[in-house]
Amino acid sequence: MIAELPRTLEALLFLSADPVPVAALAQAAEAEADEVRAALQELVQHYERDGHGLVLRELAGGWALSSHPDAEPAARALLAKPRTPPLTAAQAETLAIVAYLQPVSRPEIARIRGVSAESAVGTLLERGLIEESGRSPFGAALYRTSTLFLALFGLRELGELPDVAGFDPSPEFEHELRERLLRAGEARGGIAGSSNGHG
Amino acid sequence: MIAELPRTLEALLFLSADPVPVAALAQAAEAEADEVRAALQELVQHYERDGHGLVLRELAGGWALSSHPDAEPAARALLAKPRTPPLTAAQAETLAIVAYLQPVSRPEIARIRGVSAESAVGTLLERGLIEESGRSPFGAALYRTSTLFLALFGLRELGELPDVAGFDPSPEFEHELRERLLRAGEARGGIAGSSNGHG
Amino acid sequence: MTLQYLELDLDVFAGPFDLLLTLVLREEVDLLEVDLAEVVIAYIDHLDASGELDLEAATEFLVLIAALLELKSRLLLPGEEIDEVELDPGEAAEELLARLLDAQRYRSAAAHLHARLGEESGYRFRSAPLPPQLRRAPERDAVAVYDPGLLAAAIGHLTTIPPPVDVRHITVATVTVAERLRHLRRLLAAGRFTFAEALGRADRVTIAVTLYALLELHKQGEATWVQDEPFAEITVSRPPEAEPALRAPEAEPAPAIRVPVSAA
Repeated sequence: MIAELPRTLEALLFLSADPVPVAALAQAAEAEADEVRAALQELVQHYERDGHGLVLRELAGGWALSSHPDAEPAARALLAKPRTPPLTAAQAETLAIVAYLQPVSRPEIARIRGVSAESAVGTLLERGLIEESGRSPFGAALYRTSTLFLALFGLRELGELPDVAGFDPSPEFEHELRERLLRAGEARGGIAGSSNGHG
Repeated sequence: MIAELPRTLEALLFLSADPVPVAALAQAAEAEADEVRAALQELVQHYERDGHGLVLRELAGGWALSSHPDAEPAARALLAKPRTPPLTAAQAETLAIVAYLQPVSRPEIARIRGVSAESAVGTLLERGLIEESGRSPFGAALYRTSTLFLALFGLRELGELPDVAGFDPSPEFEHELRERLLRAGEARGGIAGSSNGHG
Repeated sequence: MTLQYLELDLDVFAGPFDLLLTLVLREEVDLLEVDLAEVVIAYIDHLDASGELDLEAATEFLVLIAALLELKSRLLLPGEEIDEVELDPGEAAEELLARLLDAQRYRSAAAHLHARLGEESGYRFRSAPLPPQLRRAPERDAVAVYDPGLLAAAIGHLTTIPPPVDVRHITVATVTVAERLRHLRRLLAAGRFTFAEALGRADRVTIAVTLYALLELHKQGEATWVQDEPFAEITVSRPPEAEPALRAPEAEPAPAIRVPVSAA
């Protein structure tokens, strides 16, 4: 029989989409942090002993309930929809920038595109087409394409990326491409700025 | 110790935002519907016996996990909002009319309530408790209750709503209302008579 | 004869026509049950029998029977019109009572739903996005669904430095009346000219500003013009007296026009 505190914590973690810090749990359940920690351990043990389909874990931001990895095939069958809808223009541009210039940071993507890349980067990360790859000297996250990206584009390696349309490949291909993209991006950004000025 | 099928089902229901029909669970878990039903019963009993903070119920044509009501004060403290804001009187009346007479049009709702139903219908649509369900022969939108309605009101199906005849006004109420109307009618008749006399 | 002598023998009424009218208006005879065609036939028979046509009586009959027809058709029409039919107090009360009872029934049902929602409020459902691994296509069985050419095209598009934006259409504010005045005075100095010559291939706003400038010249007495017919060519010349004057011309003063386009 589960005691009242772990039972309450189970309900709270069930309802929380993100990990919950012990302090927040303690406050909500009107208990001491130590009591909460002990109760969470009790729950962890209960789940393991009884062989539940849920797992209770301590993550970076606190404690979180998740489904057991064993259930993933069934979960995929029930819930996973094909996550390969056609790419929007913004997503295609962002993905192309990452693919040809990787690793590349978000501010650089924004400079090249002339508009913010927040939403497109988020979607591409979520779909697993791009992934983080360290930090730039200025601390910005750098992105590269994933192996899933190669699979979904039918590429064996990045070297198979097609030549840039309307661009003459040269020995300093990448450097030149980056320069060219930034110049074009700034030109576009400039237009946006001047038309804003008139508007 | 929980068997494999109920453990898988537990994980599936944890991940699902909406009630999941037995057939969908069976397909995802590669099991027979009867096996799924038995496994769900096993889980229900396990939760009760061990005093979990979760409740497994059959709702809105499927099965759904929810937090135990005992944890509601803590949940409210953590999440800082009630699960569903209460309904206003106008919204509750409109919802009752839709629930019992569905599909029903806005003018019909207004006729029964004696006042316009614009705002209440709009709010109920926004909250997802009712939804459009085709058009009347005169082109008016028809409304019915949604799956969310069933889930939030703890109903497996519409048939679980109490018989509407149970809400018939008492004979005393009817008698009193009739008396009131007649008195009002006589008063009006008197006024009409005197104004005719002047005309 | 007058209509009061028109005797009727109908299914629902037997007696003189004017009595029928009275009874219908008092709602003691249901108009819906009166066959108005029979009334008309009776009237025609009556005319035949009397052998004379009293115009005044005939007119009165037509007016009355038309009113009855209209009244009856309104009673027969469904829908909104029915609301205008006056129910007798008893019927009205019954109708109202039925509606109030119906409303009361759903008010009680609403109270039940309200209570039920309250009881259920402790059962909260989880609402969280799917874990990331379930939001992606599984790598194991990922197949090529995208065309790499898409990336090449996107990057190609991004490398294109856009042409400088044509902003001529928004620089019209730089055409000033002062400038156009100078232009026109230069032309005047060389003699007469046509308005079309003064414009050349100017855009619409320049045309408008030039016209303002021309009117201004007329106002100052520096120019006059001739146009033979509407839309014909306008020939501009110095006025006959051609004094380089600041005086206002006596004849036909041109309307004073405030030029919004940076004349200052």
